[in-house]
Amino acid sequence: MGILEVKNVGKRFGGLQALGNVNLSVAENSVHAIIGPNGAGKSTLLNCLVGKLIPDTGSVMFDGQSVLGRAPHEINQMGISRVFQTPEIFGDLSVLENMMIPCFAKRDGAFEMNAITSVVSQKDVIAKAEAMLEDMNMADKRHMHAASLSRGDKRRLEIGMCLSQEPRLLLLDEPTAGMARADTNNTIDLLKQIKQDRDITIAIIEHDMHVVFSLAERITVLAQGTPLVEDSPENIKGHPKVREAYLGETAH
Amino acid sequence: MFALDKKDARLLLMVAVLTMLAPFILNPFPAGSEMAQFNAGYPDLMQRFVIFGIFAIGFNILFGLTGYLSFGHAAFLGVGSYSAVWMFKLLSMNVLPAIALSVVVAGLFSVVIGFISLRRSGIYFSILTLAFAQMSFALAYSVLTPITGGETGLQLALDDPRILDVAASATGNIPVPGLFGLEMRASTNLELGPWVFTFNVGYYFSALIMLAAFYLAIRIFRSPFGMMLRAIKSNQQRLNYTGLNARPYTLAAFVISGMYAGLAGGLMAAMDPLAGAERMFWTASGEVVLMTILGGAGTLIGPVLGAGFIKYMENIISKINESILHQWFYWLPDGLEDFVVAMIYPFIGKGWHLTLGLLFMAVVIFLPGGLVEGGQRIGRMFGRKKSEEKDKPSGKTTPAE
Amino acid sequence: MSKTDVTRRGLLRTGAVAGAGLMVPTYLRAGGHEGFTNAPTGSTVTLGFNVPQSGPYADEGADELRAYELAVEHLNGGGDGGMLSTFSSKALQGNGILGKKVEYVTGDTQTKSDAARASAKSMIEKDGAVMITGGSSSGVAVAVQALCQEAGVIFMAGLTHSNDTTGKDKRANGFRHFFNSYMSGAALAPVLANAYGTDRKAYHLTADYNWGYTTEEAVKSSTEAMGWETVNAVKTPLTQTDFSSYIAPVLQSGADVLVLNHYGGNMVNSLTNAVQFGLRDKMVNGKQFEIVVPLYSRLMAKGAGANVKGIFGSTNWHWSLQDEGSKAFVRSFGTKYGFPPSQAAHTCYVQALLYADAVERAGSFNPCAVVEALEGFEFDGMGNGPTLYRAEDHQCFKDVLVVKGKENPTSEFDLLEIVEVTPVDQVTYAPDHPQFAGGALGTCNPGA
Amino acid sequence: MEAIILQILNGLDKGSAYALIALGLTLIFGTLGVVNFAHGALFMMGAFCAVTLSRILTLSHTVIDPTQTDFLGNPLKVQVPYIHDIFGQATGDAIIDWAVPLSILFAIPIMIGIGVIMERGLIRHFYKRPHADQILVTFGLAIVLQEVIKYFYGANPIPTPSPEAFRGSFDFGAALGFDPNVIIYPYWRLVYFGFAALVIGAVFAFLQFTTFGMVVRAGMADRETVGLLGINIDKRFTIMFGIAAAVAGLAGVMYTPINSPNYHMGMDFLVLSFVVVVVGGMGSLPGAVLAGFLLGILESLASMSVVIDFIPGINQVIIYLVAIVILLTRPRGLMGRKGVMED
Repeated sequence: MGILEVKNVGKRFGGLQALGNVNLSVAENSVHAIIGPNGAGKSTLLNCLVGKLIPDTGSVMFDGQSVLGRAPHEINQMGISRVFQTPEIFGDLSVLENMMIPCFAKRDGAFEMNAITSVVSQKDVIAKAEAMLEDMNMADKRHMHAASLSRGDKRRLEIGMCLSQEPRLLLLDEPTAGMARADTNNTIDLLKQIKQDRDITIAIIEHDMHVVFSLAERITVLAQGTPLVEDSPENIKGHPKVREAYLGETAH
Repeated sequence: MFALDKKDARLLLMVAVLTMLAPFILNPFPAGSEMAQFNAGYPDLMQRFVIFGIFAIGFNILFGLTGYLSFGHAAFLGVGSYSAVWMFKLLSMNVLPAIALSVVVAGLFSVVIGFISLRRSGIYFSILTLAFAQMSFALAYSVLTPITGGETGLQLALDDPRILDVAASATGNIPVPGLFGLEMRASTNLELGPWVFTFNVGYYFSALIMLAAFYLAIRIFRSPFGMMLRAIKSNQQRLNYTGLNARPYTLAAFVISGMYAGLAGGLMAAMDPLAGAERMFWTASGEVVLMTILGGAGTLIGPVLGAGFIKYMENIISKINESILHQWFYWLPDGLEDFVVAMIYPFIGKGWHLTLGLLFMAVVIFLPGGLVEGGQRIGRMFGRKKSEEKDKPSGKTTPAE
Repeated sequence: MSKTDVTRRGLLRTGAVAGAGLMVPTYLRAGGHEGFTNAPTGSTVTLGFNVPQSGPYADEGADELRAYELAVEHLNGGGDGGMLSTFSSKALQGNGILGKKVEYVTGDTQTKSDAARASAKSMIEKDGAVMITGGSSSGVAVAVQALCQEAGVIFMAGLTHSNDTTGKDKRANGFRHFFNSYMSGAALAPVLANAYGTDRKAYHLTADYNWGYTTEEAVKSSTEAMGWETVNAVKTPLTQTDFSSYIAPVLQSGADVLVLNHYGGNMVNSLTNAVQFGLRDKMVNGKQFEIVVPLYSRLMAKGAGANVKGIFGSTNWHWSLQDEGSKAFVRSFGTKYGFPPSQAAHTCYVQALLYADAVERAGSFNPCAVVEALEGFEFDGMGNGPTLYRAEDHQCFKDVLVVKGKENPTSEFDLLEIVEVTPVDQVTYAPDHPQFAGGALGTCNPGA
Repeated sequence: MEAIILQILNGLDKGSAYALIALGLTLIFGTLGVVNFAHGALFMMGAFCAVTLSRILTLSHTVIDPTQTDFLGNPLKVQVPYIHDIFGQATGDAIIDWAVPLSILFAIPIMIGIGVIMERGLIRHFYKRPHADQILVTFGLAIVLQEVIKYFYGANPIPTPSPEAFRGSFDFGAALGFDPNVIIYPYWRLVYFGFAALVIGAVFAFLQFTTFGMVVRAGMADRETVGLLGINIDKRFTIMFGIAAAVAGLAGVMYTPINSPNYHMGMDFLVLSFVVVVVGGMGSLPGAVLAGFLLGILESLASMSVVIDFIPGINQVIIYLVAIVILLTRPRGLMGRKGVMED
């Protein structure tokens, strides 16, 4: 029984069957990659997991509870954090403030009207945020405007923000898309470090086979909205069906 | 001071000093001199400066922080005024219950309107708020005349019940609003040579309330709640995926700013006990939007400056007429005098709207951050190093003051 | 230098210089020497002219302002003296008021009660105005009148036609020279009965606010008294610009007269729309369909253009009146500005003179003295024949004009022709008439 | 029944004015992403094109008529239009009579010119600025434009009648077999409706069937991609702004006989047209047209006296009420696209 159980999930957009009949099980404390060619339904599946879309059929269970019909912030509160393809951070806020917001969310829940709380009672939150920035090697940038960070730093910040909520499942949507090789390798190292330091499950949707094979312990291949095969990286590499449907096309 | 950091405390202190000394600052010209036309230090205008300052400060809590552009905030101002006048009519001429009721009623209205309107965002939200305000105006002006006084506005009468107070004063007139016997309209003059300075009870009462409102706004801006609101403006998606629900925050901001508007409305009625429906017309809502943007949305002091700027234009420029111009330029040769007057004439008096429109355009073209940015540029010109302050480890980057 | 120049520039300049040394405006509740607000202490006295300068009534406001400037000129002894020579009271000498030179300040009411009060307040608090006058709508008049009552200055209403101004919202410090809804109805009804017969079915379109209500009520009750039947009365929003959906159903209702209880832009649009629908070409119940506009103004007639031809309405005054006062006024106004004055200009001019005269007769600027001098004051020579300022409600009683849109206008000002001058007796009512019920005058308030 | 037919007719006519203004507003918004608060002012400028032309046509010289006197008793000065001297009295009067339709020709180049100058001189600098700045600057411009018009033409409405031939009304009722005089409709309003339909059709056809239109539509959907194709989209957008200004201006020209134009007529329409655009859905041209007609018809139906008697004040608020209901049931208006102006 995995921490995330996807059963018979299907989703149609008008005439297009985006997801056929997806079954997926992500084991606790594993790194699970979902790969597939463009249009295979990876993003749709992800959106079904975080409450942005509601599937037409099937169920999505996280740690024994259904996530369907819950708002994104409620699913997040259950312990699922999401990293976006293009980093979604608070561009108008400073780096430190970016980090403080998830810390507040963790401390106060979905809504707290701490409207005139003084600087003093924020101290624990600031301390936690500062510590996380240290972990991310970003402490020196804490007063920068988040929008002015480099792409790689934005990604680190976003991952850090997700981690400071202490999630049980971290969803990464093509975390290295559009990155230079060096940044990509840094991100891989960061993710490896994270896995090493914490008890956390990571589900990763990725295009880049280098990233997938460096990180993943288990791989699901999605094609035309249905899972083609699920196996360990070693087996996937040599799988004939996968080669045919996916690896052949992308020439990796 | 007051649990504010140094920079904010300095700002608050500066505003406090300016408002307390306003009767001097706004009357720089000797009474009766040619330039006395530009004096703004008379009670009514000073009251308007601070009251519209409160209105704009409140509006900025919603618009400046969350980015939700309400186009119907004047409705709360109007509702506040009506509540206050009704309190004067029914209960007593003491301003405290009247103002309390206006804040409460405006708060209730904003809960309802906010709850519905905040289901949408962007321009759809703006139009929803506009629709509610326009409905309030249209109904108040027409079918609700028994409650609102309609065209002529809701006013006091000699036969009002006023159960805790007298119906008519000793001289047979309608009593005036006051604070435990201290009449809001009471003034004292200080004559220093040719200068005359007026100190008005109502102004100081409003100014103290404005300072409290301003202080509260600073606290809100600097609080975690304020940070959440800025986060909503910045990236609502990320906020949701951080386990936070934006709706209660925006609704809270909406209600707070609605209550500020109600407070402003109540104060307006306390200074001048008549509430007209035009207070709720869309142009009145547009005015507070313009005040905020003109001053600098999202900054603390900007909205107050914007409010002062527009009210000054409305009350001072509109009163300059042709004969005053001739008075100013009488020293020029006759032909030249007429020419100069003819050149300026379209921009003053009945042309004050034209000047206002041109200034809007000029400010937004040349000072994208509003008047506050203008102030900062001047500040930089004089070599004050702002960057130093920005880097101090206060734990926050604050929007420009 | 011509005399006009003296008043416009020279005097004001002198006033200002003198003011710098001597005159310090006394503020509300502050200058207690004379026992009333803004008691003039120097050689000048300041009046506040509060007229719409922006918004839809700006042109009317401009005309009011012209009249006030003319009045100030005449009061200070400039120009040809205008109505000073025809006015039955001879207290005014052309040397200002009580020997003090008249100065004035202007403000913009924007035709909004809030803005009007702000502007009036600044005149009282900043400029030391001892009297406020002007305005072009009842909402503004009522609001400013209440303010003046509180502040302890006199308010001489400009154009305000709603019954409420001297009805439920009357104030001791406020005076209205203009006529009102009731008088319009009372004057119009007999003329209408005469022209269109007593067996008519009327359809009212009414502006959905106080003035509209009182006008509808007045016209309805006086025409019904003549035997007319009211088929329907529909309220239209103030902000309406296209009245087609209100006018289209009129014919279906079986009505044969349409009464437009609209003013200003509303009236221009509704009348234009009604004519566009060809209502006036129709025959209903075997009778020619007719349109009536209870309150006319020349500026509205100008806005509606040819559509006003042959349409009945009432007006306070018209420049074609041939009495000596009107002729004198038209002459000085026309000479100075090149066109004849409007009824708003007339009322404002007269109000300024009446105030000055009352002060002169009372011997004091004290509002209570002025009120006493104006209450029950009978005068003549200001147009409209013998006139009474009634003490009970501060309403002027005088002849009312019934007019009709002229078929062949000779100029853009010659749009209305007088059909009948309704004598004052016919439009007089008891102070406690139901249309004016409620409210109390209170007592005069001198302020400080 | 007849009453309802009548009000639907009325609504179509009102709706065509709303639709025309909303169409121009949406063109500007959809192509340029600019919230143009000066659009109402463009409508007003169009109306004053008609006023100006009729002023030009009636430019007069003065002839003293000693048989009549003016208000001061002097001999009357009669104004004789120059056009009488040129074409003779009958033709001259006919030309003056047709001033409003003639103004269409006059207004098109002027309005396109105003639009292009506005876009090049002001609006283009605001593409990348926040919507709040766009609102402030265009609102400022709207005030300036209307004050300039007020300075030259005064605040009072100026009558601008339709040609003699279009006065009076057509009896639909009689034509359809109802009682006469029951469903009547002014000729000029029929002209207005037809004209609006024509303009709306022309705009759609232009966008649908010309390459220019296709590029603009592509630009509306994705500006960057079109820019990458090497197409100078900015120039086309300038022209679109000119066209939108002309559409607003023509709506104004043809509206003058319905309501005498005044300097603030643009502001009167501004709020309403924004409501129409938003109810239709930001950025959707068909939505704007549909919402225009829908609101026009509902407004007319709500002004029936039976309806007002049933719900007092409904005629005051109907448009806003409908807007609220539609926006709550359809998040992006009737036909709005996702992600447009939602943040």
